[in-house]
Amino acid sequence: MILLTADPINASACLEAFELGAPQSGAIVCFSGKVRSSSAGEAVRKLHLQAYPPMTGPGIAQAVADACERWSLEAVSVVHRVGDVSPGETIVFVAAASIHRRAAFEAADYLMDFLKTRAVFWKKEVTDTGERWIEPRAEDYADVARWHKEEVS
Amino acid sequence: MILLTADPINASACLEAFELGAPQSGAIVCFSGKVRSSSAGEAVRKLHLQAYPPMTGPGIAQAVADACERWSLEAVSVVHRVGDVSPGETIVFVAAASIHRRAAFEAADYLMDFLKTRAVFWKKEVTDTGERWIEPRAEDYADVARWHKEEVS
Amino acid sequence: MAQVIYLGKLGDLAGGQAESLALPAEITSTGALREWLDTERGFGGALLHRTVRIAVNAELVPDTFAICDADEIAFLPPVGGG
Amino acid sequence: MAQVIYLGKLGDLAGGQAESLALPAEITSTGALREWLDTERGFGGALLHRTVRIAVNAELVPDTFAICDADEIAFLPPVGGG
Repeated sequence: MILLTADPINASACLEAFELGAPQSGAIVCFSGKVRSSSAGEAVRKLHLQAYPPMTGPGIAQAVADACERWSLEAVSVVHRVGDVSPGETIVFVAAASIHRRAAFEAADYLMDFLKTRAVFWKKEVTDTGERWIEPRAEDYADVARWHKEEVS
Repeated sequence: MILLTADPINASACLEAFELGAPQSGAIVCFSGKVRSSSAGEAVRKLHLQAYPPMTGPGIAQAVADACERWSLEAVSVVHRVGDVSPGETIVFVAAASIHRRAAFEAADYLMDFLKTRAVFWKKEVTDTGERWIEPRAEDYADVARWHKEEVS
Repeated sequence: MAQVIYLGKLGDLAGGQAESLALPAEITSTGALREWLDTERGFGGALLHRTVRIAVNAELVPDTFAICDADEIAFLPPVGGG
Repeated sequence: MAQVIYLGKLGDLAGGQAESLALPAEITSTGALREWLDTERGFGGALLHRTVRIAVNAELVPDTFAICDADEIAFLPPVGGG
Protein backbone atom coordinates (compact mmCIF):
# COMPACT_ATOMS: atom_id res chain seq x y z
CA MET A 1 0.00 0.00 0.00
CA ILE A 2 1.19 3.47 -0.86
CA LEU A 3 -0.59 6.39 0.72
CA LEU A 4 0.00 10.13 0.81
CA THR A 5 -2.13 11.69 3.49
CA ALA A 6 -2.75 15.08 5.05
CA ASP A 7 -4.17 13.36 8.16
CA PRO A 8 -2.09 12.22 11.16
CA ILE A 9 -0.38 8.84 10.76
CA ASN A 10 -0.78 6.35 13.60
CA ALA A 11 2.23 4.06 13.23
CA SER A 12 0.91 1.33 15.50
CA ALA A 13 -2.42 1.26 13.64
CA CYS A 14 -0.47 1.10 10.37
CA LEU A 15 1.53 -1.85 11.72
CA GLU A 16 -1.62 -3.60 12.87
CA ALA A 17 -3.18 -3.25 9.41
CA PHE A 18 0.05 -4.27 7.73
CA GLU A 19 0.34 -7.45 9.80
CA LEU A 20 -3.17 -8.45 8.76
CA GLY A 21 -2.07 -8.11 5.15
CA ALA A 22 1.02 -10.29 5.59
CA PRO A 23 -0.25 -13.32 7.48
CA GLN A 24 2.37 -15.70 6.07
CA SER A 25 5.43 -13.57 6.76
CA GLY A 26 7.93 -14.61 9.35
CA ALA A 27 9.59 -11.19 9.51
CA ILE A 28 8.21 -7.67 9.53
CA VAL A 29 10.35 -4.56 9.79
CA CYS A 30 8.75 -1.19 10.16
CA PHE A 31 10.13 2.30 10.36
CA SER A 32 8.41 5.39 11.60
CA GLY A 33 9.91 8.84 11.30
CA LYS A 34 8.66 11.69 13.42
CA VAL A 35 9.08 15.46 13.48
CA ARG A 36 11.60 16.35 16.15
CA SER A 37 10.73 19.13 18.53
CA SER A 38 13.96 21.02 18.00
CA SER A 39 16.36 21.67 15.16
CA ALA A 40 19.80 23.24 15.56
CA GLY A 41 18.80 24.33 19.06
CA GLU A 42 15.59 26.00 17.99
CA ALA A 43 12.06 24.92 18.86
CA VAL A 44 10.27 23.59 15.79
CA ARG A 45 6.69 24.78 15.36
CA LYS A 46 5.89 22.63 12.38
CA LEU A 47 7.24 20.97 9.30
CA HIS A 48 5.52 21.71 6.00
CA LEU A 49 5.68 18.86 3.49
CA GLN A 50 4.99 19.66 -0.12
CA ALA A 51 4.46 16.95 -2.74
CA TYR A 52 4.06 17.18 -6.49
CA PRO A 53 1.34 14.57 -6.94
CA PRO A 54 1.96 13.75 -10.61
CA MET A 55 5.49 12.65 -9.67
CA THR A 56 5.46 11.84 -5.95
CA GLY A 57 3.13 8.85 -6.03
CA PRO A 58 4.57 7.26 -9.17
CA GLY A 59 8.11 7.78 -7.83
CA ILE A 60 7.32 5.93 -4.62
CA ALA A 61 5.53 3.20 -6.56
CA GLN A 62 8.64 2.72 -8.69
CA ALA A 63 10.84 2.50 -5.58
CA VAL A 64 8.51 -0.11 -4.10
CA ALA A 65 8.64 -2.04 -7.38
CA ASP A 66 12.44 -1.84 -7.34
CA ALA A 67 12.49 -3.18 -3.77
CA CYS A 68 10.17 -6.04 -4.73
CA GLU A 69 12.48 -6.93 -7.59
CA ARG A 70 15.57 -6.77 -5.41
CA TRP A 71 14.24 -8.72 -2.43
CA SER A 72 11.66 -11.42 -1.93
CA LEU A 73 8.92 -9.50 -0.13
CA GLU A 74 5.42 -10.54 0.79
CA ALA A 75 4.14 -7.04 1.46
CA VAL A 76 5.37 -3.45 1.47
CA SER A 77 3.72 -0.34 2.82
CA VAL A 78 4.66 3.33 2.51
CA VAL A 79 2.53 5.98 4.20
CA HIS A 80 3.73 9.58 3.96
CA ARG A 81 2.31 12.82 5.33
CA VAL A 82 1.85 15.91 3.24
CA GLY A 83 0.96 19.39 4.45
CA ASP A 84 1.70 20.71 7.92
CA VAL A 85 3.07 18.25 10.47
CA SER A 86 3.56 19.07 14.14
CA PRO A 87 6.49 18.02 16.35
CA GLY A 88 6.00 14.47 17.61
CA GLU A 89 3.76 13.54 14.70
CA THR A 90 4.72 10.79 12.31
CA ILE A 91 5.91 11.93 8.88
CA VAL A 92 6.47 8.53 7.36
CA PHE A 93 5.71 4.88 8.01
CA VAL A 94 7.43 2.16 6.01
CA ALA A 95 6.96 -1.58 6.49
CA ALA A 96 8.31 -4.63 4.70
CA ALA A 97 7.42 -8.27 5.24
CA SER A 98 9.35 -11.32 4.11
CA ILE A 99 10.02 -14.92 5.01
CA HIS A 100 13.38 -14.19 6.63
CA ARG A 101 14.40 -10.99 8.34
CA ARG A 102 17.32 -9.85 6.19
CA ALA A 103 15.13 -9.04 3.19
CA ALA A 104 12.68 -7.12 5.36
CA PHE A 105 15.43 -5.12 7.08
CA GLU A 106 17.18 -4.26 3.84
CA ALA A 107 14.00 -3.35 1.97
CA ALA A 108 12.81 -1.01 4.73
CA ASP A 109 16.27 0.56 4.93
CA TYR A 110 16.39 0.95 1.13
CA LEU A 111 12.95 2.53 0.96
CA MET A 112 13.80 5.03 3.69
CA ASP A 113 17.03 5.97 1.92
CA PHE A 114 14.99 6.50 -1.24
CA LEU A 115 12.33 8.53 0.56
CA LYS A 116 14.92 10.78 2.20
CA THR A 117 16.78 11.67 -0.99
CA ARG A 118 14.76 10.81 -4.08
CA ALA A 119 11.09 10.90 -3.19
CA VAL A 120 9.46 14.00 -4.65
CA PHE A 121 8.83 16.05 -1.52
CA TRP A 122 10.07 19.37 -0.22
CA LYS A 123 10.26 20.15 3.48
CA LYS A 124 10.03 23.55 5.09
CA GLU A 125 10.83 23.83 8.78
CA VAL A 126 9.07 26.57 10.70
CA THR A 127 10.71 27.69 13.95
CA ASP A 128 10.16 30.63 16.29
CA THR A 129 12.69 32.66 14.34
CA GLY A 130 11.59 31.95 10.82
CA GLU A 131 11.34 29.24 8.23
CA ARG A 132 13.73 27.41 5.95
CA TRP A 133 13.55 24.77 3.27
CA ILE A 134 15.59 21.76 4.29
CA GLU A 135 17.42 19.43 1.95
CA PRO A 136 18.79 15.95 2.57
CA ARG A 137 21.90 15.69 4.76
CA ALA A 138 25.22 14.46 3.34
CA GLU A 139 24.63 11.25 5.31
CA ASP A 140 21.35 10.74 3.49
CA TYR A 141 23.05 10.93 0.10
CA ALA A 142 25.80 8.60 1.34
CA ASP A 143 23.19 6.16 2.62
CA VAL A 144 21.29 5.96 -0.65
CA ALA A 145 24.55 5.52 -2.58
CA ARG A 146 25.15 2.23 -0.72
CA TRP A 147 22.48 0.52 -2.79
CA HIS A 148 24.01 1.43 -6.12
CA LYS A 149 27.61 0.41 -5.57
CA GLU A 150 27.11 -2.98 -7.18
CA GLU A 151 25.51 -1.39 -10.21
CA VAL A 152 28.33 1.08 -10.77
CA SER A 153 31.28 -1.27 -10.41
CA MET B 1 12.18 -2.66 28.34
CA ILE B 2 13.04 -6.34 28.28
CA LEU B 3 10.23 -8.81 28.73
CA LEU B 4 9.96 -12.58 28.49
CA THR B 5 6.34 -13.59 28.34
CA ALA B 6 4.23 -16.72 27.97
CA ASP B 7 1.31 -14.56 26.77
CA PRO B 8 0.67 -13.56 23.15
CA ILE B 9 2.65 -10.55 21.93
CA ASN B 10 0.70 -7.83 20.11
CA ALA B 11 3.35 -6.09 18.00
CA SER B 12 1.26 -3.02 17.24
CA ALA B 13 0.42 -2.56 20.94
CA CYS B 14 4.14 -2.95 21.72
CA LEU B 15 4.95 -0.26 19.14
CA GLU B 16 2.30 2.05 20.54
CA ALA B 17 3.73 1.71 24.05
CA PHE B 18 7.27 2.07 22.74
CA GLU B 19 6.46 5.31 20.91
CA LEU B 20 5.06 6.79 24.12
CA GLY B 21 8.37 6.04 25.79
CA ALA B 22 10.45 7.71 23.07
CA PRO B 23 8.69 11.04 22.51
CA GLN B 24 11.85 12.86 21.38
CA SER B 25 13.03 10.31 18.84
CA GLY B 26 12.95 11.11 15.16
CA ALA B 27 13.39 7.50 14.08
CA ILE B 28 11.90 4.25 15.32
CA VAL B 29 12.64 0.86 13.80
CA CYS B 30 10.76 -2.18 14.96
CA PHE B 31 10.97 -5.81 14.05
CA SER B 32 8.42 -8.50 14.69
CA GLY B 33 9.09 -12.16 14.04
CA LYS B 34 6.25 -14.60 13.71
CA VAL B 35 5.88 -18.36 13.63
CA ARG B 36 5.45 -19.44 10.03
CA SER B 37 2.68 -21.89 9.25
CA SER B 38 4.91 -24.28 7.36
CA SER B 39 8.48 -25.50 7.59
CA ALA B 40 10.21 -27.58 4.91
CA GLY B 41 6.83 -28.24 3.35
CA GLU B 42 5.21 -29.45 6.54
CA ALA B 43 2.41 -27.75 8.42
CA VAL B 44 3.67 -26.39 11.74
CA ARG B 45 1.41 -27.03 14.74
CA LYS B 46 3.40 -24.99 17.19
CA LEU B 47 6.83 -23.79 18.18
CA HIS B 48 7.98 -24.47 21.72
CA LEU B 49 10.36 -21.87 23.11
CA GLN B 50 12.43 -22.81 26.11
CA ALA B 51 14.41 -20.25 28.09
CA TYR B 52 16.86 -20.70 30.95
CA PRO B 53 15.80 -17.73 33.07
CA PRO B 54 19.05 -17.28 35.04
CA MET B 55 20.86 -16.68 31.75
CA THR B 56 18.25 -15.62 29.20
CA GLY B 57 17.23 -12.31 30.75
CA PRO B 58 20.75 -11.21 31.73
CA GLY B 59 22.03 -12.19 28.26
CA ILE B 60 19.47 -10.02 26.52
CA ALA B 61 20.13 -7.17 28.96
CA GLN B 62 23.83 -7.35 28.09
CA ALA B 63 23.06 -7.26 24.36
CA VAL B 64 20.85 -4.21 24.87
CA ALA B 65 23.64 -2.56 26.88
CA ASP B 66 26.10 -3.36 24.09
CA ALA B 67 23.75 -1.79 21.52
CA CYS B 68 23.37 1.33 23.67
CA GLU B 69 27.13 1.64 23.87
CA ARG B 70 27.56 1.14 20.15
CA TRP B 71 24.80 3.48 18.96
CA SER B 72 23.17 6.58 20.34
CA LEU B 73 19.73 5.26 21.24
CA GLU B 74 16.90 6.90 23.09
CA ALA B 75 15.01 3.70 23.83
CA VAL B 76 15.24 -0.03 23.18
CA SER B 77 12.66 -2.73 23.69
CA VAL B 78 12.92 -6.51 23.45
CA VAL B 79 9.84 -8.65 24.05
CA HIS B 80 10.22 -12.41 23.58
CA ARG B 81 7.77 -15.26 23.91
CA VAL B 82 8.49 -18.40 25.90
CA GLY B 83 6.46 -21.60 25.95
CA ASP B 84 4.19 -22.76 23.15
CA VAL B 85 3.63 -20.35 20.26
CA SER B 86 1.13 -21.00 17.46
CA PRO B 87 1.64 -20.26 13.75
CA GLY B 88 0.98 -16.60 13.00
CA GLU B 89 1.76 -15.54 16.54
CA THR B 90 4.60 -13.15 17.27
CA ILE B 91 7.71 -14.71 18.81
CA VAL B 92 9.74 -11.57 19.20
CA PHE B 93 9.33 -7.81 19.06
CA VAL B 94 12.37 -5.55 18.97
CA ALA B 95 12.32 -1.76 18.73
CA ALA B 96 15.02 0.90 18.74
CA ALA B 97 14.61 4.67 18.77
CA SER B 98 17.20 7.29 17.91
CA ILE B 99 17.56 10.79 16.55
CA HIS B 100 18.50 9.65 13.04
CA ARG B 101 17.40 6.46 11.36
CA ARG B 102 20.74 4.72 10.76
CA ALA B 103 21.35 4.05 14.47
CA ALA B 104 17.82 2.71 14.92
CA PHE B 105 18.07 0.42 11.88
CA GLU B 106 21.46 -0.93 12.86
CA ALA B 107 20.58 -1.47 16.52
CA ALA B 108 17.39 -3.38 15.69
CA ASP B 109 19.28 -5.46 13.13
CA TYR B 110 22.08 -6.14 15.65
CA LEU B 111 19.67 -7.16 18.39
CA MET B 112 17.84 -9.55 16.07
CA ASP B 113 21.13 -11.13 14.99
CA PHE B 114 21.97 -11.55 18.66
CA LEU B 115 18.59 -13.00 19.53
CA LYS B 116 18.75 -15.50 16.67
CA THR B 117 22.16 -16.91 17.54
CA ARG B 118 23.21 -15.97 21.07
CA ALA B 119 20.13 -15.40 23.14
CA VAL B 120 19.61 -18.30 25.53
CA PHE B 121 16.56 -19.99 24.02
CA TRP B 122 15.91 -23.36 22.46
CA LYS B 123 13.22 -23.88 19.87
CA LYS B 124 11.32 -27.07 19.15
CA GLU B 125 9.12 -27.20 16.10
CA VAL B 126 6.10 -29.49 16.27
CA THR B 127 4.63 -30.63 12.94
CA ASP B 128 2.10 -33.26 11.96
CA THR B 129 4.86 -35.81 11.56
CA GLY B 130 6.83 -35.19 14.73
CA GLU B 131 8.99 -32.66 16.46
CA ARG B 132 12.53 -31.41 16.11
CA TRP B 133 14.79 -28.97 17.90
CA ILE B 134 15.90 -26.27 15.51
CA GLU B 135 19.18 -24.44 15.60
CA PRO B 136 20.22 -21.18 13.94
CA ARG B 137 20.75 -21.27 10.16
CA ALA B 138 24.18 -20.70 8.62
CA GLU B 139 22.86 -17.29 7.49
CA ASP B 140 22.08 -16.39 11.09
CA TYR B 141 25.64 -17.09 12.16
CA ALA B 142 26.96 -15.15 9.16
CA ASP B 143 24.67 -12.24 10.03
CA VAL B 144 25.84 -11.98 13.61
CA ALA B 145 29.49 -12.20 12.52
CA ARG B 146 29.05 -8.93 10.60
CA TRP B 147 29.06 -6.96 13.83
CA HIS B 148 32.37 -8.32 15.01
CA LYS B 149 34.50 -7.83 11.94
CA GLU B 150 35.88 -4.51 13.15
CA GLU B 151 36.83 -6.00 16.48
CA VAL B 152 38.73 -8.91 14.98
CA SER B 153 40.74 -7.06 12.35
CA MET C 1 -1.28 28.11 -22.10
CA ALA C 2 1.62 26.22 -20.49
CA GLN C 3 1.32 25.46 -16.80
CA VAL C 4 4.49 26.28 -14.89
CA ILE C 5 4.98 24.87 -11.39
CA TYR C 6 7.57 26.23 -8.96
CA LEU C 7 8.23 23.68 -6.25
CA GLY C 8 9.77 23.93 -2.78
CA LYS C 9 11.75 27.09 -2.17
CA LEU C 10 11.19 28.20 -5.78
CA GLY C 11 7.50 28.73 -4.98
CA ASP C 12 8.46 31.15 -2.21
CA LEU C 13 10.86 33.00 -4.52
CA ALA C 14 8.24 33.21 -7.30
CA GLY C 15 5.56 34.39 -4.90
CA GLY C 16 3.34 31.51 -6.01
CA GLN C 17 3.53 27.84 -6.82
CA ALA C 18 2.05 27.93 -10.30
CA GLU C 19 1.28 30.15 -13.21
CA SER C 20 -0.29 29.77 -16.64
CA LEU C 21 1.58 31.45 -19.41
CA ALA C 22 1.69 31.67 -23.16
CA LEU C 23 5.20 30.68 -24.14
CA PRO C 24 6.94 33.39 -26.19
CA ALA C 25 7.66 32.19 -29.72
CA GLU C 26 11.41 32.02 -29.13
CA ILE C 27 11.08 29.86 -25.97
CA THR C 28 11.01 26.35 -27.42
CA SER C 29 13.11 24.35 -24.97
CA THR C 30 13.21 23.78 -21.22
CA GLY C 31 16.62 25.41 -21.06
CA ALA C 32 15.40 28.55 -22.81
CA LEU C 33 12.39 28.69 -20.49
CA ARG C 34 14.62 28.33 -17.44
CA GLU C 35 16.79 31.29 -18.47
CA TRP C 36 13.89 33.45 -19.55
CA LEU C 37 11.86 32.87 -16.35
CA ASP C 38 14.86 33.36 -14.11
CA THR C 39 15.14 36.91 -15.47
CA GLU C 40 11.45 37.67 -16.02
CA ARG C 41 10.31 36.51 -12.59
CA GLY C 42 13.32 37.85 -10.72
CA PHE C 43 14.73 34.56 -9.43
CA GLY C 44 18.19 36.10 -9.41
CA GLY C 45 19.82 32.91 -10.63
CA ALA C 46 17.94 30.49 -8.38
CA LEU C 47 16.27 28.85 -11.37
CA LEU C 48 19.65 28.42 -13.10
CA HIS C 49 21.24 26.41 -10.32
CA ARG C 50 22.34 23.01 -11.61
CA THR C 51 20.47 21.26 -8.76
CA VAL C 52 17.15 22.56 -10.12
CA ARG C 53 15.71 19.89 -12.39
CA ILE C 54 12.89 20.29 -14.86
CA ALA C 55 9.98 17.93 -15.42
CA VAL C 56 7.66 18.17 -18.40
CA ASN C 57 4.33 16.44 -17.91
CA ALA C 58 5.73 14.72 -14.82
CA GLU C 59 8.85 13.31 -16.50
CA LEU C 60 12.33 14.62 -15.75
CA VAL C 61 13.90 15.96 -18.92
CA PRO C 62 17.17 17.62 -19.99
CA ASP C 63 17.43 21.33 -20.79
CA THR C 64 17.27 20.56 -24.50
CA PHE C 65 13.74 19.20 -24.24
CA ALA C 66 11.20 20.78 -26.61
CA ILE C 67 8.18 22.37 -24.95
CA CYS C 68 4.85 23.75 -26.13
CA ASP C 69 1.84 25.55 -24.71
CA ALA C 70 0.09 22.28 -23.87
CA ASP C 71 2.77 21.25 -21.37
CA GLU C 72 2.94 21.27 -17.59
CA ILE C 73 6.49 22.30 -16.79
CA ALA C 74 7.78 21.95 -13.23
CA PHE C 75 10.96 23.29 -11.66
CA LEU C 76 12.22 20.98 -8.93
CA PRO C 77 14.87 21.99 -6.41
CA PRO C 78 16.54 19.08 -4.52
CA VAL C 79 13.89 16.68 -3.24
CA GLY C 80 13.70 14.77 -0.02
CA GLY C 81 10.94 13.45 2.21
CA GLY C 82 10.82 11.19 5.25
CA MET D 1 22.99 -31.73 46.20
CA ALA D 2 24.02 -30.22 42.86
CA GLN D 3 21.25 -29.17 40.51
CA VAL D 4 21.82 -30.36 36.97
CA ILE D 5 19.81 -28.79 34.13
CA TYR D 6 19.53 -30.35 30.69
CA LEU D 7 18.41 -27.75 28.18
CA GLY D 8 16.85 -27.98 24.72
CA LYS D 9 17.21 -31.37 23.06
CA LEU D 10 19.30 -32.64 25.99
CA GLY D 11 16.19 -32.54 28.20
CA ASP D 12 14.40 -34.84 25.78
CA LEU D 13 17.39 -37.21 25.72
CA ALA D 14 17.66 -37.22 29.53
CA GLY D 15 13.94 -37.76 29.94
CA GLY D 16 13.73 -34.66 32.11
CA GLN D 17 15.03 -31.13 32.29
CA ALA D 18 16.55 -31.22 35.74
CA GLU D 19 17.82 -33.50 38.44
CA SER D 20 19.34 -33.13 41.87
CA LEU D 21 22.34 -35.29 42.50
CA ALA D 22 25.12 -35.79 44.99
CA LEU D 23 28.34 -35.45 43.02
CA PRO D 24 30.54 -38.54 43.33
CA ALA D 25 33.79 -37.71 45.12
CA GLU D 26 35.87 -38.11 41.96
CA ILE D 27 33.70 -35.71 39.90
CA THR D 28 35.28 -32.35 40.72
CA SER D 29 35.21 -30.54 37.36
CA THR D 30 32.64 -29.72 34.72
CA GLY D 31 34.52 -31.86 32.21
CA ALA D 32 34.49 -34.88 34.50
CA LEU D 33 30.76 -34.40 35.15
CA ARG D 34 30.07 -34.15 31.43
CA GLU D 35 31.79 -37.48 30.73
CA TRP D 36 30.29 -39.23 33.73
CA LEU D 37 26.71 -38.11 33.01
CA ASP D 38 26.99 -38.92 29.33
CA THR D 39 27.60 -42.54 30.29
CA GLU D 40 25.44 -42.76 33.43
CA ARG D 41 22.35 -41.17 31.84
CA GLY D 42 22.75 -42.85 28.47
CA PHE D 43 23.30 -39.74 26.35
CA GLY D 44 25.33 -41.80 23.90
CA GLY D 45 27.83 -39.01 23.32
CA ALA D 46 25.32 -36.16 22.98
CA LEU D 47 26.67 -34.48 26.12
CA LEU D 48 30.24 -34.74 24.80
CA HIS D 49 29.59 -32.79 21.61
CA ARG D 50 31.80 -29.73 21.43
CA THR D 51 28.78 -27.50 20.77
CA VAL D 52 27.35 -28.36 24.22
CA ARG D 53 28.47 -25.66 26.62
CA ILE D 54 28.35 -25.78 30.39
CA ALA D 55 27.19 -23.03 32.74
CA VAL D 56 27.80 -23.12 36.47
CA ASN D 57 25.51 -20.85 38.44
CA ALA D 58 24.46 -19.15 35.20
CA GLU D 59 27.97 -18.38 33.96
CA LEU D 60 29.53 -20.17 31.00
CA VAL D 61 32.68 -21.98 32.12
CA PRO D 62 35.36 -24.20 30.56
CA ASP D 63 35.53 -27.96 31.15
CA THR D 64 38.25 -27.44 33.72
CA PHE D 65 35.94 -25.52 36.05
CA ALA D 66 35.72 -26.84 39.63
CA ILE D 67 32.25 -27.80 40.84
CA CYS D 68 30.67 -28.72 44.15
CA ASP D 69 27.34 -29.90 45.52
CA ALA D 70 26.09 -26.33 46.00
CA ASP D 71 26.23 -25.57 42.27
CA GLU D 72 23.57 -25.36 39.58
CA ILE D 73 25.16 -26.89 36.52
CA ALA D 74 23.48 -26.47 33.14
CA PHE D 75 24.24 -28.19 29.84
CA LEU D 76 23.44 -25.93 26.89
CA PRO D 77 23.21 -27.15 23.30
CA PRO D 78 23.40 -24.42 20.62
CA VAL D 79 21.09 -21.55 21.53
CA GLY D 80 18.90 -19.38 19.34
CA GLY D 81 15.66 -17.49 19.76
CA GLY D 82 13.72 -15.02 17.66
